[in-house]
Amino acid sequence: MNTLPVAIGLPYVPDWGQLRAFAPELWLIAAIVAVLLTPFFVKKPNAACGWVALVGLLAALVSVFVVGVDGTGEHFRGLMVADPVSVFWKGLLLMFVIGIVLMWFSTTAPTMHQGDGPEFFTLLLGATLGMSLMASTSNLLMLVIAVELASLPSYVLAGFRKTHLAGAEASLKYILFGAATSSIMVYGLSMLYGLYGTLQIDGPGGLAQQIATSGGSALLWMAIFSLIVGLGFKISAVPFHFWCPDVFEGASIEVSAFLSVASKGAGLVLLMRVMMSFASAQAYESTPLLNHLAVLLGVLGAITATVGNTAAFVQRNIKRLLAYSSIAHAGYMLCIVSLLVRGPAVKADLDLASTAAQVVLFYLAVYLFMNLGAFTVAGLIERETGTERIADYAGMGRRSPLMAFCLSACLFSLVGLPPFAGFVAKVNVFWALMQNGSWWWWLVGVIGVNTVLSLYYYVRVIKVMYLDDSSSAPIWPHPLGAGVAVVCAAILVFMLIAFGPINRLAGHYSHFYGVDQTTFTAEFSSSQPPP
Amino acid sequence: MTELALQHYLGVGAILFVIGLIGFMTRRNLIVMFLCTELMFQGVAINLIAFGRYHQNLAGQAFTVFVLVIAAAEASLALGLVVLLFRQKNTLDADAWRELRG
Amino acid sequence: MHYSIVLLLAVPIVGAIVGALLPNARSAKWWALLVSVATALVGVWMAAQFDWNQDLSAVPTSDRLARSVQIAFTPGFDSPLHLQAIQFSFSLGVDSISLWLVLMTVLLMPVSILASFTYIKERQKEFYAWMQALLAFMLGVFVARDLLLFYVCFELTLIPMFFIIGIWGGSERRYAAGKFFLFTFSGSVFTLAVVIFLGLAAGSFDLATVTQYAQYDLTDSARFWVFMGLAAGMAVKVPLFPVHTWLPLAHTEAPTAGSVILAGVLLKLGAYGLLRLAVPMGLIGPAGLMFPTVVKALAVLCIIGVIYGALVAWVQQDIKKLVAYSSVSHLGFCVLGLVALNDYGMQGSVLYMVNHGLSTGAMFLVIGMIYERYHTRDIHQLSGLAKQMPIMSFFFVFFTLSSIGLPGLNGYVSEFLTILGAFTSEHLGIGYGIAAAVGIILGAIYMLHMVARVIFGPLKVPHVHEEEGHKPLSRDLNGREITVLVPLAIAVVLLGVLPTPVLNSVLEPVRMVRQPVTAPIVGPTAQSPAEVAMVQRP
Amino acid sequence: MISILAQQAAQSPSAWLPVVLLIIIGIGFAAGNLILSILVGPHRTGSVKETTYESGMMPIGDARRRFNVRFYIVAMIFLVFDVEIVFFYPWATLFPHELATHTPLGLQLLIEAIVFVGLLLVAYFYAWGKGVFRWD
Repeated sequence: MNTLPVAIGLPYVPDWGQLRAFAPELWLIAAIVAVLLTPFFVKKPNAACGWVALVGLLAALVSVFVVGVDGTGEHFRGLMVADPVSVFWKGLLLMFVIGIVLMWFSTTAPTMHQGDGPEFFTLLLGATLGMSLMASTSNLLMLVIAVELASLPSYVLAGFRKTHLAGAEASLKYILFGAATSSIMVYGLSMLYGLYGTLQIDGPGGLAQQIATSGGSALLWMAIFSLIVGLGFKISAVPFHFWCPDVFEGASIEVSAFLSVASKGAGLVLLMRVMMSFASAQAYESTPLLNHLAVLLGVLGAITATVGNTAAFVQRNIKRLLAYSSIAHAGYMLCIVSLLVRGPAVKADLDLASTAAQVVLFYLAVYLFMNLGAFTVAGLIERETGTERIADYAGMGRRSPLMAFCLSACLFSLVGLPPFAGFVAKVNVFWALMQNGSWWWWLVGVIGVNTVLSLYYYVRVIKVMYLDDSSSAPIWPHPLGAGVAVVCAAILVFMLIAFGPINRLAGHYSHFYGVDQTTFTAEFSSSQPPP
Repeated sequence: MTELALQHYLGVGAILFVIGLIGFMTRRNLIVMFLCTELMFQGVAINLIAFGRYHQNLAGQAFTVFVLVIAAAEASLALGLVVLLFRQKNTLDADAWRELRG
Repeated sequence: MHYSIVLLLAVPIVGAIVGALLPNARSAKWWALLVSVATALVGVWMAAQFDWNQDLSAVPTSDRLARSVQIAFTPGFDSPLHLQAIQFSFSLGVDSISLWLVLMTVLLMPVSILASFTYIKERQKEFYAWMQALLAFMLGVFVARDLLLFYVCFELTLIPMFFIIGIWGGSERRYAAGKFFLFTFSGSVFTLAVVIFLGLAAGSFDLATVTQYAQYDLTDSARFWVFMGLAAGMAVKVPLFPVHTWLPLAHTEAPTAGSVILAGVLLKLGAYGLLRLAVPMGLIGPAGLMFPTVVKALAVLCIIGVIYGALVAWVQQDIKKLVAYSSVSHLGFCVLGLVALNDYGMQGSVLYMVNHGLSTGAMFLVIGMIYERYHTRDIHQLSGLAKQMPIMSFFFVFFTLSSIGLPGLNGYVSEFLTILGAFTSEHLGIGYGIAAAVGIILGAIYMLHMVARVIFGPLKVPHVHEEEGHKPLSRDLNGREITVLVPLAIAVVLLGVLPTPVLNSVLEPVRMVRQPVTAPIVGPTAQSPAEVAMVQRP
Repeated sequence: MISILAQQAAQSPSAWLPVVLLIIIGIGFAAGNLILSILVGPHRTGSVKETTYESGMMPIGDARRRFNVRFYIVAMIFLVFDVEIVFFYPWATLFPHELATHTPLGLQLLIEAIVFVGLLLVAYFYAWGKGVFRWD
């Protein structure tokens, strides 16, 4: 019997300094425990759990601001990083989930079976925890754990309406595809581990650096493909998008809203982090690996946007429409991620990669409010009238002027029309794409054509609301939900005015750990990767 | 008789994975489909263990532990869901559920 | 720093917000009229401030473009209205071309609001709020000195117009509104791409800077695509021949005020965009005109539009549709004069923009007044109105003659100049001029054909059921309606008799449009290092 | 680990003590339970009590019959909690070593394990409170 000649090493117990950067996650865990214990103290626990979750999320959000960007970077022996990008995403995510909880109070809460609340919020907070961890992973193991922690509760949330046959079916499809794609992803990651003998992505001896020195191989490509399969599923990029409309239709509306932003955003941030590591380790040389990867992501983004927009044309259900619209927007953002890979390679300039990250972060911030607003209005209308059909929105301009206005603002913003924030986001996208050489013009063209396509189906909803007459009774939406919708619409207008500061904020936070600009500029003339 | 080397383990892992993948894509029985995803996870686990041994570090084993847990969690979720659906439709045929289309 | 120009935008925007919050429809009406008249007064004040005899001969040519802009509002570098991240600046200013179009706009808006007092019967508050918002955005296009601001205002006009057509329009309003939105937006997406490209490449969105950059630093192929992208958005708006199909529908379905603004101002946004952006940035290079073939192709499209529009107008049964098609024809002249790229043609083209706004706007107003009384615009159901409505008939014939181009009225001068421009242009020539002249003859035929059927001949009007709850209108025009038409009639006569002030004042600016600026601007303006990195030239 | 244990065993026979202890405890637990149930448990007889024990199922009948859904729920709960044990394996390989060296790390590791078990217990109590383990 021979032993493994490996150093087991000292066991690792993180001290407070290490944990401090992850205070938001700790608050989320505390909130989960509190939610689980609530039914022991409260007779009708649904609303109480909602409040507990809200308090926990607020505490987590405050801790994001209090802790801020921790200068120490790597944590837990490189398992996780706390860098500006992850902090920005966590702030966005927590704000968004607070919105989702408020939305729950105004839409689903009264109909939810008493006693289901604790489970619902445990799952919601658990998925949130996973999604915030996804932004902080710098290790393949942590990547898998975070992705699964985000996925597993999402599967259940999708089928949470137990009496709803469509919900169960959606959940089934979701979990089937999810399990298959995640096993493919893990298989690919095992290949990466086999090739390079480490699970660490960044840093000396990390995957990115070894790939940079050893160049590409067929196995490497297989591994990268499978990683893109796994993350593409979360982002709902095109060949892996089938779950998205079904789940959005089958799930209750706040779950759809949650998945539309949080799941995609987390996937994108994670994809950006991995791609940024690859790109920076190549020392910003235009290597075939980076070029091919960029083309792959660009084509994926273009196809995703086009498929999402064309499929949205024929939708009669508002949730399915928003599902396909979210696929399209994921496509736009993927195009920018492709830029993050190739931009540095073309221009040998880190600023462009940072610009791309900034554009995606800004887009996510805008997209968050657009979708939250649109889903909230759809949920409020569904609660009052019980319908999700777009045709039943007829006369909404008179039946509920406020809701119709908020929904219109969100939809116009999704098209990218001034004066709404979506316009600024789109300008940013074009702006970033054009900085990256003539090859990128075709992406500009694709996004342009897609914007025109998308106009048609978004404006159709507005047309139904304002131009079709209906004798149906006026609607008085729940004040809390109405408040959420109004705040979203107001922010969309406000962002055009406050574009400068918010964009600067996104720019300020668009930096990844391990990609140090000064190191790069010092090293950039030599072909060796930075030490 | 040759000694067992890395490629033999990888071969077993790959065979398990591919059987799972093909099964997932061709079978229509829900339980079998889930079994197939489990099979894929087991292929991954064998891969990881073999690589861990090959690279002489424990990362592979640690990874395997988590893969097992994830597979178990997914399986228990899926089983719960299948029970729920079976009680509504009395069949395990994946094609029976087609409420959502388009 | 002149604040009158800020006031020009602020008054209608504030007006729109306040108007939407007013308690009842009656106050909203009068508030809208008050706001539009106040805006008009601001416009007049600007005209009084404007130095009409500005002499730029002492100014070096590279500065002329910037110096020709007066009454400018330029936010400082640290101002919140200046976004350093993308070099966007909320800068405003007018040269004489802009100012004439501003004056035309502020004249048309009060009259179309006044004309809607009885026409719009439901959801009045919304209607007047949208009209005021529309006014602000249209003026924004004319006074913007920043490319992105221009684009933002250009797009913003879509939303109010979409609702004005879609809510208060005729029976096909939903389809018309959707088509209008989709067509114009499709074109302008490509304009947006070019706008951002230019702003990025030039390091600034300032119009003068971008123009000079485009003329000196673009490669030929890039310049070609810049032109195509800019022209794509503008051509749909003008509209030029193959993409004009949204126009007749939108004009016909829109309520009267909507048609007036659509024909009078929105179409001019396209022509103005061609003049201000597409031609100087996409066609002119260091050595003058770069793409004569493109200019010829554009001119051919114009002429097809002129003839096609006239022929289709001839066979229309609906008088509003007839006037709508006449707009297709007339805007063909306008752009033809513009692409002639000589003094006559371009001066004529600018004058044409103003004239067409006045006379076609007035035509739509008169048609709206007929429609309010008889609820039909069918040429077969209306005949001999002169006997029943002599005052209306006078205005109808008067504006028709203006539109045809009767000497002494405004249409004559501009039509003559644009055709003269086409004849004498070095890129076009006699063939183009003759073809356009055929258009004039056709124009006279279809217009007079309509007048003969509707105004003269035996009296025939459809029987009208009185609507409940509304006071029936007087048989002929009432005092309010005459008040609406008289200012337009005066302007028509004035511009017909005294076109010289307009022509002289726009001479220098139009020359600057077609002549390259001699010295390029070197490098973007002062920036922080990070921003220099962001806006590096490709 | 086993090899380390074997090396230690070669040095002193007393190192086998834990193994002996484990065997004794294992047998003792099983036997003790049996004896306790004989002493303390109620004594009832009947036809049901006489049948073969099959975890509450009828031992004779069609093999393709449907199982009570409770079995699935308990199975799932068991699966989840059972799998958590795998996390104790790496922990257990390290903990004795740290304990032996008397570093403060030992205490911290214990606290970590307690936190882990505590989190599991919360879920367990929740399931309990929810009535998952109630059979009727």
